[in-house]
Amino acid sequence: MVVGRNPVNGAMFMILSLVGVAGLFVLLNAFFLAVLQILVYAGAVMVLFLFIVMLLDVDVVSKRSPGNLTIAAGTVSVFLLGLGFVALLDRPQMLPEPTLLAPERLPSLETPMAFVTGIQAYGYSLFTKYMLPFQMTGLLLLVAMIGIIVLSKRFENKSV
Amino acid sequence: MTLHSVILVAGILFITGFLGVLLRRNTLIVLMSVELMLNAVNLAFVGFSRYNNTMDGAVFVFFIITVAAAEVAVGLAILVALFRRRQTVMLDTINQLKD
Amino acid sequence: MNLEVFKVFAESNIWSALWVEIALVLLALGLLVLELVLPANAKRTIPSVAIAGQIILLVLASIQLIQMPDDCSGMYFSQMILQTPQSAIMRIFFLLGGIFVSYLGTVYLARRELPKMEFFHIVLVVTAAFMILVQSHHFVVFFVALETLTIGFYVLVAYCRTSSASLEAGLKFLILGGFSSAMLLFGIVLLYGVAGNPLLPGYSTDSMNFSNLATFITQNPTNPLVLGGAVLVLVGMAFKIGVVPFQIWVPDVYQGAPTPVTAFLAVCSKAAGFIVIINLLNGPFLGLSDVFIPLLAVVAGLTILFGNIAPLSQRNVKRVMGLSGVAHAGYLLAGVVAILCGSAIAHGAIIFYLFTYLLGSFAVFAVMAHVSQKEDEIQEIDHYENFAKHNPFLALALVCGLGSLAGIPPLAGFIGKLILFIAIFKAGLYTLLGIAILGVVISIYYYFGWIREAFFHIYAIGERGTTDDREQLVDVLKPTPMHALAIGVLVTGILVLGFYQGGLIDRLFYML
Amino acid sequence: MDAYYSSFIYLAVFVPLITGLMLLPMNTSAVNTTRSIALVGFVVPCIVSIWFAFGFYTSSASGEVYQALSSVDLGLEGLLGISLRFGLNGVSMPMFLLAGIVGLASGLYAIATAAHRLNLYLALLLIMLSGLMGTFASTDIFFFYFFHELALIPTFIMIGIWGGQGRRTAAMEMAVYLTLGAMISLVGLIMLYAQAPAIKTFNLIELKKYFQATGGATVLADNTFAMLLFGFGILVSLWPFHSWAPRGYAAAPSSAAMLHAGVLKKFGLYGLIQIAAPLLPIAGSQWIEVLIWLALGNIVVIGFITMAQRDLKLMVGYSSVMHMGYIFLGIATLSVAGMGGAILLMFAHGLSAALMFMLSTSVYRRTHSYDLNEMGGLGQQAPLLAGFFIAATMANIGLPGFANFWGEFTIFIALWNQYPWVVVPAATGVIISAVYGLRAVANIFFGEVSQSLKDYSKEHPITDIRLGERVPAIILLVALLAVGLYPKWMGDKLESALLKDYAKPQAVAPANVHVN
Amino acid sequence: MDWTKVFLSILLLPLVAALVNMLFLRRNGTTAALVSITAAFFSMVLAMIALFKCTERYSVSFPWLSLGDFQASMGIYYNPMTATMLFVVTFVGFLIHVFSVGYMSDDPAKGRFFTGLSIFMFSMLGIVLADNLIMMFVFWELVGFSSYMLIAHYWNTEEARSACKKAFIMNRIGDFGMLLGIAWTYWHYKTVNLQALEVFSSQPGFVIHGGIALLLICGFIGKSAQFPLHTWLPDAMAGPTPVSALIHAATMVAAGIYFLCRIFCILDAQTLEVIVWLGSGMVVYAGICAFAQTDIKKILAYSTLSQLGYMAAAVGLGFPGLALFHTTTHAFFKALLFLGSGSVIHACHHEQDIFKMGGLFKKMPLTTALFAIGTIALCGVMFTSGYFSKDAIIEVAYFKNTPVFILLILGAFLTAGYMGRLFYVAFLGSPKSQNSEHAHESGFFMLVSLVVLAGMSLIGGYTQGWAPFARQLVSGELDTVHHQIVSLQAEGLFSVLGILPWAIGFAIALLFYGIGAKKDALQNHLPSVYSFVNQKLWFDEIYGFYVRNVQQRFADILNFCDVVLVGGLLVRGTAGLVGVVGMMARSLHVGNIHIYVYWFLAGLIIYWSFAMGYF
Repeated sequence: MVVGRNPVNGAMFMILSLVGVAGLFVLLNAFFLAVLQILVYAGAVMVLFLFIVMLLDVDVVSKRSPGNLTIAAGTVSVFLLGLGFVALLDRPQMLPEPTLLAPERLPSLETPMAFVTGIQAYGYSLFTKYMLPFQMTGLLLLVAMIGIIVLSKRFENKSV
Repeated sequence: MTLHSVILVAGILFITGFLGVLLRRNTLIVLMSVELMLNAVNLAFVGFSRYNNTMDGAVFVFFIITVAAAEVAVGLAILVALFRRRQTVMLDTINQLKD
Repeated sequence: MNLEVFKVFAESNIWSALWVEIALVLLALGLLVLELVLPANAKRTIPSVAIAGQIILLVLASIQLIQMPDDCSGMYFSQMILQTPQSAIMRIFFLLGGIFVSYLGTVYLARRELPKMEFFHIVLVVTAAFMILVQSHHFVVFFVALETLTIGFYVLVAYCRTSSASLEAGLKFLILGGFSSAMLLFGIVLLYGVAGNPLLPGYSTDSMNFSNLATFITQNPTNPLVLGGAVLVLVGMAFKIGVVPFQIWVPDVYQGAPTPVTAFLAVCSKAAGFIVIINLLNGPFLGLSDVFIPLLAVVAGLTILFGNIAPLSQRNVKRVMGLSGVAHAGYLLAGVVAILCGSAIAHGAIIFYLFTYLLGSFAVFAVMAHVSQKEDEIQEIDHYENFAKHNPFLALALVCGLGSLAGIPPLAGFIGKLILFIAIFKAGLYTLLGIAILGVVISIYYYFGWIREAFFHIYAIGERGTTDDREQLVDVLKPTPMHALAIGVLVTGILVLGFYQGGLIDRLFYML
Repeated sequence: MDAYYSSFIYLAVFVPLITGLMLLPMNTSAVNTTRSIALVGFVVPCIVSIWFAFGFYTSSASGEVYQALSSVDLGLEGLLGISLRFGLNGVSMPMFLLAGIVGLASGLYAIATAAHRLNLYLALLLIMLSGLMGTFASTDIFFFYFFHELALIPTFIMIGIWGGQGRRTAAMEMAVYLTLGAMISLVGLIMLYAQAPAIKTFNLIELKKYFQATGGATVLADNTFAMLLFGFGILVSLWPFHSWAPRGYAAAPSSAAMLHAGVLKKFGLYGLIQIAAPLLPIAGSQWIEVLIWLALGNIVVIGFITMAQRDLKLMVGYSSVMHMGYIFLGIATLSVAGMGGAILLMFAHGLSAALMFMLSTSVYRRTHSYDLNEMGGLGQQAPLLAGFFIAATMANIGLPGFANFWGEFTIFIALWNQYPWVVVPAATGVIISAVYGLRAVANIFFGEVSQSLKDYSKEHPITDIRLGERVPAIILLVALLAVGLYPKWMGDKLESALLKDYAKPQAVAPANVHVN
Repeated sequence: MDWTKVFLSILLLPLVAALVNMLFLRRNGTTAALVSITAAFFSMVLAMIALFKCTERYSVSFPWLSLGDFQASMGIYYNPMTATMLFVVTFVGFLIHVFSVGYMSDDPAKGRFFTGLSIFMFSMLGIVLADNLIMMFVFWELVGFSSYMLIAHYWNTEEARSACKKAFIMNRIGDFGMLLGIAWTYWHYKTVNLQALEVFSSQPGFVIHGGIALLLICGFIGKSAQFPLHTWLPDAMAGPTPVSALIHAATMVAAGIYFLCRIFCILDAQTLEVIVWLGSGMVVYAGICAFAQTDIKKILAYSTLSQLGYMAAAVGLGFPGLALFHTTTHAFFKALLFLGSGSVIHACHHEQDIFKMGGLFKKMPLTTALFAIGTIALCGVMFTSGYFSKDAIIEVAYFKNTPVFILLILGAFLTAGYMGRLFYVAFLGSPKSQNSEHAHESGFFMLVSLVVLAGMSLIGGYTQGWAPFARQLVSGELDTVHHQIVSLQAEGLFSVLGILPWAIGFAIALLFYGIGAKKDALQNHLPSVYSFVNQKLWFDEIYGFYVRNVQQRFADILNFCDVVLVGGLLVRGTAGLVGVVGMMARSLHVGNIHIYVYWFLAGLIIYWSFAMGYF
């Protein structure tokens, strides 16, 4: 999606990678998140993207390929970022591999916040420990919604 | 599958997204690239959450997904409004404000 | 399964601790309701309701602050919220900011055919988010609060949807903001991962909590993941406060955004960013001070220089304000370095400076809001020609505001700079202080150039000069009595704080 | 009693400020009300300062004792040891008096002008005056600086609004340059504060005690003195940091120039005498050589430059820069005599510079020109103006009878004891100032009426000096003569105050030996 | 009698008069004149009382300023010198006041004039009474100022405009040296009190410092218009005639001599040598220059220079008393001559060229007679006052220094020559212009003072008649001279020399110029010599060249450097440089998000490298 020219193709590849990530979530026993990933990202967000791509008419999009300078800059950037990233992980003793325990389905009394696979656990934490951020998320969505209304709705010249 | 490999994949995804923002001229794809970066973070969170055996990372992913969706929605709204005025989504041409 | 364990979490959710924030949100929701139920001709009272509500809250919060014992601090919401005197003071700060932004909004919206109630709604929510942000003690709350206000700002910056400049600024802010959020998050995830790793010393199960993180980092200061995570978090915050080299977006966005939003960004967003940076650097990242002190010192110096040199040839006042805001961020960052170097008064100095910055900036932005034309983004210094002659009151506010920003006695900004510079000096950061002084001197040029434009065209007493009696270039909105009151409050605040700092200083320096 | 007295200092400092602020919203057309309010603001500090001076100089107390001490915490006492502290001793009293007198003179001169927006003009002048009174009455080094800035800012604005040719650039240059100087000296003051961590105060009296007890020889002391020296140096137009001064003064409206050149500029010198030198004597002595060279630059280089000026106001501006050199030399002796001479000269120069600036504006009003080569013969139409101008010139070039003489003479004598070779170039200034001063007098007033003046006076009949110009001139001249004729009344308290700060060297044989 | 009060009254009366005139009587010239004259009169009376009654040295001192080790005081030191000079100054001054009433009767600025006269009297009396060098310097400068004001009296003329400036600046140059000398004295001898210096210098082991002496005499050179600062004096004739009389005759230039006498105890041998040569050189130089002058006052001015040379020579030869003696007599006859010339000028409607006068003896016989008395006294004709004083000096030179002796004799000859020329041309013959045609005898006020002065010119030289206290000044030295001459057996020589120079001088002048000549004979017959003499050794030209081409150019260059280098390059250049950097910084904001993202990338890398310690 990064090198392709057509935004529709880009969006398709994007969906592909999102699904891939969802797969990884499954491998990591985070089933609920995998579902969420598919539903929200692939289902909602990417549809929105595609809708907008269509709405804005793909034809307008220029077919120019990136200039040499851009490619060079990109190469250098990749190199540098890769270098930095490798520096993060090049000393394994700094990030030892923990023993992977088989996850429970539901939280236990001793370790309420240990990793579990059950969906209920998300509910429990969201409504107890993460109550405040959860409520704020609602507020965030409200703001986003109002913002989108402000930006998109056709106002008549009468209010306030 | 080791923790390192998960983080490595997340890192690669992150850098890919980074590159997308750096190189692509189409605003839509740039926005997608940002989403990709957020996804990389999500992956890393889940990985750490799983290996560290704590739930918090997984719950955080929930918030990130929400935020990302809201951000995309607002971004697209702005983009559409801007497209109505300028008839373009190319970042190179969105440079009226400068100097 | 036993849900009792989660009761422990639920019991720490003491909502009354966040009464100001909740009240703000309720006020915001109330506005939505009012918009629905009020008849069309009564809707003009909505801004007044918003402002009045905030003023009431301000009074209540001030009473609470005054009655607050010196050593009060408490953790709520599973140790996600840390309330300290600082957060109480910052509540006042953000409420003030919210009030003045609302006031600027009424000025701004008076000339434009834009949705009105939504502006105040978003401002209120964002204000609440600011408050929570500076109280957050956990990366989850931190991130959600940050994103709430960021998304609010995306909307606000692009609020003037009839103007392509506003939309462009919104888009730029959104892309760069999302981009920096991603980096911030990547930093958070690295810290989360490494600090929760059970094989490392000092690990914890709730590794996104700042206290736990601090414990971990002091034990693993050289871990590259810790460093990488901290740097990425710092980068994310550096974008918010606009320090070199993440200052580059500032003028564009400030220029395109509606004037009240520019003020909001410049003052409250920056203040929140700095409080967060202090919270982080003075909390979880304390173990990395050896790394961050030189880094931040260099960054602060560069920021001061850039912020002061770049506006020299700038004619657009909104860009000038943006760039000068970068310079102020530099001074503040130098203060942050002073905190890390162990200066006892630096923390209070920064907050005091923020208050003076608030007063000065809003005074200037208030004048700008009155001057701003249909096309808000092209407000040039030339528009201020003959300004003092036609609008003496606004000109006075302009002088006070700019003078305070420039740090000229007897205005508030001077005292702010003084205390900050003493803190920097006492921390032993002599070079940084030298740069800061140089920056102040350079800044005189553009601040004074603006004043010159506003004042120096108008009179001459016949000593070699001729009377220059030109008309003003632009049509300036005359302040209504309420607007005049607000500007008067700002000017009085600037003057009084320049002479008398009693109450505020006591609160700031003996409670922190 | 002190509380009672000190309340009058507040009166002197804040009455101008309050009246100034009152004038701001005044209606432009209410000229008479404006003038009467402003008059109160100008007269009160002058009366207070004269009354104080009278009480001070007739009292038997030693000059080193601060009188009318008071202190008000404005919020920074606990944090930084900053309070609004006022008090006057033998060193500050002359400056306080100077501020009062020049303030009144410039105020009266301003009241009599027909400036546009007179209320704003007078308001700024009053704020400036308030700053001046505060600067010299402060015994807190922070407020000392604070009031200076309070006085400085209106100067820029006044130059910018009511100034003459090139006012915009001049105001800008002055603003940036002087801010640089002020900031450097602020850092110097902060450094002083930081060197006395045990007492943590900006109180000058406490700091003096502390530094004199500890010797003040820390690692920072050297740099601190340098900061103060160059910071103050810029503010006082020490060569080669002077370039703001002539251009600024040339563009400044007369009253602002009077107050700035006359009084405000003395801030830096006063700071060196009252703060830098007594607190950091050892560091001070290390910088003396530099100071002497630069001060000689002021006298000789600027002296010659003054000679080259063909514009009256530029000439007056440069000459005021030149005379700073003497004062710096007096300070460089670090002795009671040199410092005393410096204070006397500061007092005298304040009055005479103000007079020169005022009168050159009066000349301009009659000739509409500052070009010395175009003028001539004005004395025939305006003999009184000529008389005042000659008196001012004579005061400026140090004629005995005017206070300037005692300042310069004392400085030369004091300097000879330590640096005899310096006196030679320094004293050439006596000739140089005579050359340009008298040339100006000759070109403006003597000789035949010049062609351009003839042409101009055809349309604008030339009148002699009016009451509004005469009264301030007389006030200034009387003050100059009062010290010039009998300097002892001021000198005694000055001496005892300075003896406290500067250890007394071996006394020479008494000058008057009775043999009969 | 409380002498302090007396001396203070002498000093302050003119000051009070000046203040009253300046403040209240600017427009009322006649009253102002009355006030000034009254003050001068009472000063004179008191001075006379002091002269006869106060027969002891008297000193009193008041501290005036004390700052650490700088102590200045004001005081009075009264000794024979003071007594004599007090009398001379007040007496001649008073007469000049009286004369001025007549002379200035039609001047509109009479008030200003009399104010100036009174200030001048005050300053001069201050010098005379001063008991220390600082006080002397104070009044020294004041004298310079008042002469400036008086010379500038006709301030609408171009001559006055430059002359007053020149006088003041020349004096300042002298004062510059004097100032340094005083500072050096202060620290070297630890006192500037004259009496203390006298006491110290008489103590054994006291070494006079030559440098100090040399610096101090600079003041004398400036004030007494000696080489090389003499050029101001002839120019100063631009002032009204009474002023010239006051400055030249009685007081100002004599102040220099008086100063030398007061500090005689700290003048060392080399300095005295310098003074001798300065003085005797001036005697001849000024005498020659006088021949080329046609302006009656300028001739007298040069004559004054020449006479000052005599006095300086006397001091230099070690006889300050004689110098003061000559100063006294010179005051009388030179005042007479100047006032006489003033009377003439007044009569001739301000015509000053002697070649346009002529025949005045018919129109104004009394003035002519009085002028003649002045002339013979100046030339040292037997039994006039000038004879005694001048001859005594020449006698001293005879046994002390032969070359000086020759110069002084030559000077006496030249004096007679130019004075003869003046008298023959201006007073004898027939009128040569309208102005002299209509000349008339002067009024009462002018004549009365002329008469008194003429009397003093005739009898002033008889020291036997002087008050005993004042006579102490000269009697001792006169005796010494007399003894020396007797021991050298040169009385015969001097009875001849007392006549020869002036007789030859008058004769040659008569032969060369003739009676009532219309043209300058020297100019006609020996134009090259005349023009050489007229150039006065090019001093004015050299100074003019220096001022215009050296000093002013230097000043212009410095000004240029200041404006271009310091103000321009250094200050505005820095500002401009910062501005350019600012424009560059401004241009970084290209508006393209991609570029901004690169900034972020760079920032990330920089921060990261910093954190990893790569920097």
